[in-house]
Amino acid sequence: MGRRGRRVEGAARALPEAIAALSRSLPAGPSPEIFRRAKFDRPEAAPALWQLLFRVLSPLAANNASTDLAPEAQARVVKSALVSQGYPRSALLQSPEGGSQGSRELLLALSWLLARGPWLEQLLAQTRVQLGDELPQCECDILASREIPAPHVQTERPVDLRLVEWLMGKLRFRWRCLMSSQQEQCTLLSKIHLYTSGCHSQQRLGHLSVAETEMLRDPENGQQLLQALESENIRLEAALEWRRCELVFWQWMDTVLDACSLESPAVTSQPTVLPMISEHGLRELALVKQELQALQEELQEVAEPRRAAWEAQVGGIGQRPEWSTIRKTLQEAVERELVALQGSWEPSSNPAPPQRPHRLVRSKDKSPGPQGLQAAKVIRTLSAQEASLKSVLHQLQSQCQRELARLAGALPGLIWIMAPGH
Amino acid sequence: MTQSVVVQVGQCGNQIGCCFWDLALREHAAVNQKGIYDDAISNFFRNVDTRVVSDGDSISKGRISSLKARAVLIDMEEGVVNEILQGPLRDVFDSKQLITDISGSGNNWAVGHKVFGSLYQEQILEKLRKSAEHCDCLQCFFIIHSMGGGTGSGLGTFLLKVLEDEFPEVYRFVTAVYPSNEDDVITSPYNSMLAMKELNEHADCVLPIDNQSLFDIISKIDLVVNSGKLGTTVKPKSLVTSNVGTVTKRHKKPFDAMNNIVANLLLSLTSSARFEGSLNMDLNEISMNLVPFPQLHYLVSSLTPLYTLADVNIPPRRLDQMFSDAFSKDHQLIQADPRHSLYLACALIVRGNVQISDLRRNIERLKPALQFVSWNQEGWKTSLCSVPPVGHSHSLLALANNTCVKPTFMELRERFMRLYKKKAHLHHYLQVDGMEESAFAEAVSSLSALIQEYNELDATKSMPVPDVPRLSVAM
Amino acid sequence: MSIVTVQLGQCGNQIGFEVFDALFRDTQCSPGLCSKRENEAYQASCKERFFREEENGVPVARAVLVDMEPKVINQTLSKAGQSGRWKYGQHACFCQRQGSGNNWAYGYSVHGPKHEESIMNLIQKEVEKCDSLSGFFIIMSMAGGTGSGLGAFVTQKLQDQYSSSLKMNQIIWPYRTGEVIVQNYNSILTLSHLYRSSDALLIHENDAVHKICAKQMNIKQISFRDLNQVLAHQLGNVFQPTYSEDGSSHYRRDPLGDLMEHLVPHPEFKMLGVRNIPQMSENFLAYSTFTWPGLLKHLRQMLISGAKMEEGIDWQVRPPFSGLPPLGKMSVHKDLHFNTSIANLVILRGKDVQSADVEGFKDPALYTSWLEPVHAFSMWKTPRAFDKYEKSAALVSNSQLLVKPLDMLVGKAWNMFASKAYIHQYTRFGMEEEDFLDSFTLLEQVVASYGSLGP
Amino acid sequence: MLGAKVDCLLPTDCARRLVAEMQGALDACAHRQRQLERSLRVSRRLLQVWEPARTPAPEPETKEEAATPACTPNAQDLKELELLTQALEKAVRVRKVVSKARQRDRTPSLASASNAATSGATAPAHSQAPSQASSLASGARSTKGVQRATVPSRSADPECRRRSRGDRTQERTEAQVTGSGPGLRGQQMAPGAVPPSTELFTLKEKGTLLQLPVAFRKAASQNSRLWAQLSSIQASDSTDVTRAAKTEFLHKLQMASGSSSHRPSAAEVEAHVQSLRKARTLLRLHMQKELSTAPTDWMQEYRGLLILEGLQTIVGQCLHRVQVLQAAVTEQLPGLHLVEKPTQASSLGGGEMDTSWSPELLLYSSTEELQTLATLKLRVAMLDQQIHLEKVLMAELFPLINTQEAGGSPQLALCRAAYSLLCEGGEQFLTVLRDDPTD
Repeated sequence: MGRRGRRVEGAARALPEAIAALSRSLPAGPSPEIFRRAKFDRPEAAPALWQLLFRVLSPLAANNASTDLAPEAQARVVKSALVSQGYPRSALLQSPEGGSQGSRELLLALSWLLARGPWLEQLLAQTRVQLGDELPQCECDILASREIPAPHVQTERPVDLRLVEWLMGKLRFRWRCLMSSQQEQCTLLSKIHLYTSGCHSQQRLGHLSVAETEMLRDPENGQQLLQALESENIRLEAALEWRRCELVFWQWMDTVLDACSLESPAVTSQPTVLPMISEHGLRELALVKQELQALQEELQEVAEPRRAAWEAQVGGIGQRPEWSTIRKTLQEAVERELVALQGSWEPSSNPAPPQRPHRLVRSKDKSPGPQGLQAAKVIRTLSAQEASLKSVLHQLQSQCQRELARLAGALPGLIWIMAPGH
Repeated sequence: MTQSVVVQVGQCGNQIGCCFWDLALREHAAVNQKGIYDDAISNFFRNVDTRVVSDGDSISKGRISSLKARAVLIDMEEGVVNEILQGPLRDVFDSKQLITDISGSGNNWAVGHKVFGSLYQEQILEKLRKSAEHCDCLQCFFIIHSMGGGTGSGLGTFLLKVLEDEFPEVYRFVTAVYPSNEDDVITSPYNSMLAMKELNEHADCVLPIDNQSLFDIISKIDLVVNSGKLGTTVKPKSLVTSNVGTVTKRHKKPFDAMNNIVANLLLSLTSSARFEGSLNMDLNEISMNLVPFPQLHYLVSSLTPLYTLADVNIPPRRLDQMFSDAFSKDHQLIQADPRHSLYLACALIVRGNVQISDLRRNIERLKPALQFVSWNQEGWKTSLCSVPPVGHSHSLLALANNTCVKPTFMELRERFMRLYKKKAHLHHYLQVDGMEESAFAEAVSSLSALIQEYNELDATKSMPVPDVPRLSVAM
Repeated sequence: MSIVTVQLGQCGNQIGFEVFDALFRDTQCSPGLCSKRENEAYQASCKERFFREEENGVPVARAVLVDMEPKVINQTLSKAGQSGRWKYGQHACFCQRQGSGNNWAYGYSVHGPKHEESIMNLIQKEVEKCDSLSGFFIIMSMAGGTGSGLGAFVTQKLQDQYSSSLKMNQIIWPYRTGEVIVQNYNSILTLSHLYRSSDALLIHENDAVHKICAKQMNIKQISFRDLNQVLAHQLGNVFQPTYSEDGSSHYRRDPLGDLMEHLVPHPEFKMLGVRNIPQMSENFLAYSTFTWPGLLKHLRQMLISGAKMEEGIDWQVRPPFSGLPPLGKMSVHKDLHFNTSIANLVILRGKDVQSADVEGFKDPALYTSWLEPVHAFSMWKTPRAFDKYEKSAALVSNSQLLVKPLDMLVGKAWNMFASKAYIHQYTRFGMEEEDFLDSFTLLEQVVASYGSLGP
Repeated sequence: MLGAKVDCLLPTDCARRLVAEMQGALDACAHRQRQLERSLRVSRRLLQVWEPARTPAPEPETKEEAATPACTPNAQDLKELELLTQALEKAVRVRKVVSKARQRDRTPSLASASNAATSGATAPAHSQAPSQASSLASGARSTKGVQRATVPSRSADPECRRRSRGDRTQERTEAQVTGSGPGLRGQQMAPGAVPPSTELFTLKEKGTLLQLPVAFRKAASQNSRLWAQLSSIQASDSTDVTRAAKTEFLHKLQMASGSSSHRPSAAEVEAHVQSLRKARTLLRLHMQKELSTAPTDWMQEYRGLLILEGLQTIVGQCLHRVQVLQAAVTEQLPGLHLVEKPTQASSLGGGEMDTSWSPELLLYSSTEELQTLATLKLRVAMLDQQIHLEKVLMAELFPLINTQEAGGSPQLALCRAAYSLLCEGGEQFLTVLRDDPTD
C-alpha cells in the first residue's frame, strides 16, 4: 500500500479532472461523482451508467430511435452487446436487469471498453459532424448485413422456390435503382463542387461541400450545424485532455478492481447468459470448412501426380551441380510468395480501401492540386477487387452448372435448353 | 426514300410503259400542286436542269425543272419507241435511255434471248447502271414485257438474269402479259414456255396479266358506260382512257384501255411506297409477305372498283362492295377464280379515305368464304395509303398468291405440248446460235415442277390438316 | 428521374408522338380540384421525366426517333412541330431510305449492325442530357421488320451498354387476323429476344384497343390515330406522376423502377397488360359520374375475368375459394376463365382518391399460390385528375391475360414453321432454323409457366 | 388451362432462412436507397433557384390547399388575388412581430425567434413548405417569382413588394445590420457574404460568390486541428506507462472474472470467419492461376509443384484454425488457445494500427471519374452480397435437389428454379423439353 499510497496521494487532484474530461468527451457523460460512487457500488450511480452504456453500445440509440426504451430492455441490449464483444465478467451479466445494483460492475465494463483500444475516438468518429462530402465508407458494410434479420412476415404459408426467385428479382431491381441514384448523386455533387469552386476558405479544399452550401442557403440549419460542430469541439478537447491524464484513472481503477475481485470470486458457469455465438456464425464456419475441404481435395488431386511425375524426372536433374542452389532460390521465392499471399487476408495488411474518413474534392486535372488520395488509384484498387469478386461468382456459378448438368444427364427423355451464351 | 426503275421491253412492254408514264405524271401533278420536286416524285422521276448540258446531274430538291422518267426502253424494232419519242411524252425520255434495233425478233424467243441478248448485253448493262447511278437508293426494277412475242419474252427474260447478277439486292418485279387463246402468233406457246423458266428462276415476283381478262374487263366497262344506266357521264379529268399521252389518240382501240389497266396496277402497287399513309407498305414487303416459297412467286391481281379504270362517273357504291369485287372472278387480271382455289397469302393495298376499321371489317366479312392454306389461315397483308387515284375517293388492289394461277400454266403447257409433239417450227429456234433442244425439255420440266407444287398445295385443300405437335415443355 | 423513349418503325413513331402529346396535354389540363402548388409539382415531375427544356422554352421530348424509311419520321416531326406546344429534338432522328420489308432478320441482322453506331450515339446524346436516367421506354410493333427486328437489336444493345438502366418495351401486338403475313414469325422472334434483353414487356393488342375504340369510344370509322390515342391515354395514366408511398407530398421519383420491382422481378413472367377505366367519348363524359367503389369493382372484375374493357365484362367469373357462394352450376365452369394474377398495380387519379378502397385487389385468391398479396399488390395514387376524367383508375397487371394470345401466336408460327414456309426469307439474312427453334422453346416455356399459375 | 400446376415448396427451415436472407438483402438496399434519396433531395434543392426555404408570407396556395376543394377554377383567379393581398398584410404583421420580439428578448438565436414568430402566424403550412419546394422545378419557380413581383402592385408599401419576392437572405442581412447584438454567435452565422441581391439566383450563376461565415470557418478549422491532435496523441499513445496500466487492468479483470482463457466473442468469430472466407477465395484463385499456366521448363515445373504443395499446407492450416474455432465456440475444449493470434478486425476494440482520425482528401477530376468510383464501390458491394446469397442458396438447395425423387415433377421444378437462381443470378431461365412430343 505504501508504494501506491504516494501515487494516489499525488493523483488526488488529477483524478477528478481526468474523470471530468472523460465524462465530457462521452455523449451525455455522467458527473465524476457518479464514478466515485460506483467505486463503492452505490445504487444511485447505476441508472446513469446503464444509460451511458446503452447509449454507447446500442446502434439503435445512435439513431435516436429508441432512447425511450424501458430500463430492462436497455440493460438487455447492453449485456448482449458486451457479450458479443467478449466481455469476460459474468457478475454484470448475471445482475438483475436495469436495477440499481451493480454500479461497480458497470464501471468495470466501461473501463474494460476504454482499455481495449481507441474506443473513445471511435465513438467520437461515429457521431462526428460531417462537413465534407463523402462516398459511403464501405458500401459492403451497408449492403451486406451478415446478420440474419427476422423475416417481416412470418409466413404461415409454405414457401415456393419461385418466391425466392421473385425476391431475387426484386433485389436486382433495387441494385439497379441504387446504381442510378448513385449516378445522380455524383452528377449533382460534381455540379455543386464546380459551381462553388474557389469559395472555400481552406485553399486545399477549394470548393464548398453540400453541407456547407446548404448552410448558406438555409441559415437556420446552418446554425444547428455550427452548434453541433462546436459541441463536438468541446468533446474533442475533453478527449485530448483525457488522453493526457488517463494514467491516473487506470491506477484508480486498479483499486476498484481490487475492491470487487474479493466479492465475486469464482463464477464458473454462465447459465443465464445469451448464447455466445450466433447460430449464423456457426453455420458460416461450417460453410467455410466445407469449402476449404473441397479445396484441399482438389489440391491433393493435382499435386500428388505432379509430385510423382517430378520424382520420376528429378533423377536426371538432381545430378546437376547447380541444382541445389536453384532449388534453394526457388523454395525461398515460393515461400515469399505464399507468405505474401497469407498476409493478404489479414485485415491489418489490407490498406486498399481507404478506411480513414475522407472528403471528396474536385481538383483540376494535371494541376498540382492538394495532397490526397487520387480517385484513379482507388478506382484501380476497386476494379481489381471487382474483377476478383466477379471471377469468384462465375466460378461458383459454373460449379452449380456442372452440378445441375450432372443431374440433367441422369434424366432420360428430357432435353435441357439453357439460355444462349452457355 | 427509295427509287424504282422501269424497264420496258418489246412492243407490248413499251406500250404499257408509255401508258404508265403518262398516268404517273398526271397522278403526281394532281397530288403535287406546288411543283416542288419531292420524295414521292423522285420514286419514278428524276429532276434535271435542262440548261446544264451535262446530263448526269440531277437536282435533288427545289422546284421541278424537267422530269425524266427512270426508265430504260428496249425494243428490237423502232416503231413503238419512235412513236413515243415523237409523242407528248418525248420530254421525259432521252436517247440515252433507249436501245433499239431495226430487225426485230421475229416472234422468236431464241432470237431475243440468245442473239440480241449477247449482242446488246453490254449496252443494256450500261444503260441500267446509268439509271441506277441516278438513284439514291434503288429498290426495285419493274420489268414489263409480253410472254408471247420474241423481244419481250426473249430479251425481257434475258435481262432478268443480267439484273440478278449485277444488282442482286434490287428486287425484280415482272409484269408479264400472257397471250390469250386466240393469239395470232403461232409460236407464242414456245416463247411463253421458254420465258416461264426464266421467270421461275430469276424473278422475285411476277404479276401475270392475261390479255383475255383485260379485254373482258374493258368490255364490261363499255357495257356499263353504253347502257346509260346509273346516270354515267364521262369524267373530264379522269385518269384513264382519255390518254392523250399514248401513241394513238383513238379512244376505241381496246389495247389502249387494256394497257391502262396494267399501268394502273403498277401505280397502285407503288402508291404506298410513294405517298403517305397510316399503314405503309414498302415494295420489299410484297415478296416478303406473299412469297412463302421461292418458286411460288406468281401473284394474281385484281383492281377495284372498275370505274376507276374508266372515264365514267358512276356514283360510288358501298365501300364494302369494292372489297367483295376484288375477290370475284370478273375482276381478276388473269382468267382465274381465286375464291374457289387455295390462298397462300393475300395483300390488300387500299388507297384513299379508308380506315383500318373498314379494312378489318371487310377481312372479317370475306374470310369465311375464302380458303387459306392451313399454315397461313390469316395470311393477310394490308396497307393504307392516304392518296387516292386521281378523281376518285378510294381504290383497292388485291394481290393473291393463289393456286388459281395453275390453270393458266397448265393451259400454256397444253398448248406448248400440242406444238412440241409435232416439233412444229422447232427449227426456227434450233437455228439460233446457242439454242439447244434440251432447253425445251428443261422449260417443260420447270413448269411442270411448278404446277406440281401447286397441285400438292391444292391437295391439302379438302382434307383437314391436323396441327403439327408442338414442342412439349416438361415443366 | 428521366426516361429516354426510343420510337422505332412506323408504329413506334406514330404511337410515340401520341404518347408525348397526351402527356403534355394532360399537364396543361385543368388540374381538377387539386391545388395550384400541387399541380405545379405534378407538371414539374412529368416534365423532368419525359421532357427537357431548351433555350427558347419549348419543351423537347426526351426521345430518339428511329426508322429505316423517312416518310413516317418526317410526318411525326412536322406534327409535333405544328402542335407548337412541344417538339422533338433537332438531331434526335435517325432514318434511312429503305425499310426492313417486314423482315425481322433484315432489321435485326442487317440494319441493326449497320447502323448500330449512329443509333447508339443518338441515344447516348439524349442520355447525357438527363441528370438522372431511370431507363428506356422502347416503343415498337412486333409484326413488322424495323420495329420488331431493329427494336430487338437496339434493346439488346441498350442492355449491353446500359445494363443498370431499366428497359421497358411497349409492344404492339398485331391484329390477330393479320396485318403482316409473317407477323407470327416476327413476333416470336421479337418476344423471345426481348425476353432475354428487356426487363418488362408492356403489351397492347391492336384487337383489344380496336374494340375499345368501337365500343367504349363510339368511333364509327376507326383510324390508327384513334387506336394510338387510346393507347397513349392508357400509358399516360400509368406514367404520369403519382405520390410516392412513404410521404404523401412527394411525387414518385422513379415510376419505371418501382413498377418493375412490383411487377416483373421473375424472369419467366415479364408480360404486362394495361386496363383502364373509365374510357369513353368526350360527349358522354359530361353526363357521367363515377364513384370509386363502382370503378374499382368494375376494374377488379375486368381483371379476374380477363376482360379488355369495361363493356361486356363477364360478371359470372369468381375467384376460386374466395368464400363467395357459387352462382349455381355455372360457376364451376366459369372458374376456368378465371384470370390468375402474379402481381397487380392499381393507379388511381382524381377526386377523393384517399377514400378509395382497394381491398378487393388484396384477396389472396386473385394471385398465384406462391405469392401473397403483400408481395403481389401495390397501389399508386394522386388527387390530380388525369386528362378530363374527374376520376380514373388504371391497372397494370402481370397475369394470365396474355397467355392465350401468346399460345395462339406460337401455335400459328409453329404451323408455318413446320411447313417451312417463308423460312427462306429469313435465312437469306443469316438466320438459321436453329434460331427459330430457340425462340419457340423459350416461348413455349413462357406459355407453360403462365399457364401453370392458375387455380 | 395450359399447363400443369406444379409447386416446388421448400422445407420450413430452408424457407425461413432463404426468405430471411433475401429480405435482409432487400432491406439493406432499401435502407441505402433512403439514405441516398435524402441526400439527393438536399443536393437537388441546392441546384434549384435559391430563395429562402420559408418565405415570410404564407403562400396563397397553401391557404387554398387547406380550404375545401369546392372552389371552382373560374373563381380561382379572383380568390388568388384576394389571398395574396391578405398574405401581404400578414407579412407586414409578421415583420413587426419579429422586430418586436428581437427587441424584447434579445434572443441569442435570431433564427429561432423569427422562426417562432413566423410559424405562429402561418400555422401548419410551414412544416411542409421545404419539402414541397424541393419538388418544384426551376421553371415553375421562376414564373411564380415573376407573378409575385408583378401582382402586388396594388399594395402601396414598397417594402412589402420587395419582401413578397421572398428573399429571406436579404431580410436576414438587414436584420443583422440593425440588430448587431454583441458577441452573438448566431449573428455571425448570417451569410453576409451571399451576394446582396434581391434577385433569385441559381448556384450555377452565383455559386462562386458564396462565402462561409466567419464563425463557421473558425469552428471548422478548430475542429480539424483537434482531430489531428487526437490522431497524433493516439499514435504515440501517451506513454508506455499508460499502455501498460491498461493492459494490466485488462489482465486483472480477466483473471478476476474466473476464466483465465480467452473465449472468442461473436465479433471475433465473425472476424475469423471473414478472414477465412477471404483466405479460401484467394487460395482458390491462386490455385487456378497456377493450374492455368503451363510450365515451360523444369524450373517452372518445380516451382509450380512447390506452390501447390505450399497451398496445400496453408489450406491445412486454415482448416485447423476452423476446427479450433469451432471447438472453442462450442466449448468442447475449454481453455484451448487459438493457434494464431486473433485478428483485430472487430469494428470496436481493435485497429491500433489505423490511428488517423482526420479526414483524408479524395481527389477526383471529373464527374465521370466520380461516377466510376461510386459505381465500382457499389458494384463491389453488390457482388459481395450476391456471392453471399449464392453460397447460401447453394448450401440450401443442393441437398434438397438431391433428396428429391429423380425425374419427378417436383425435382424438375426445383432444378429449373435452382438453375435460374444459381447459374444465372435469377436473370434467365432454363427450359426442359420432353424428347417425346407425343407425351
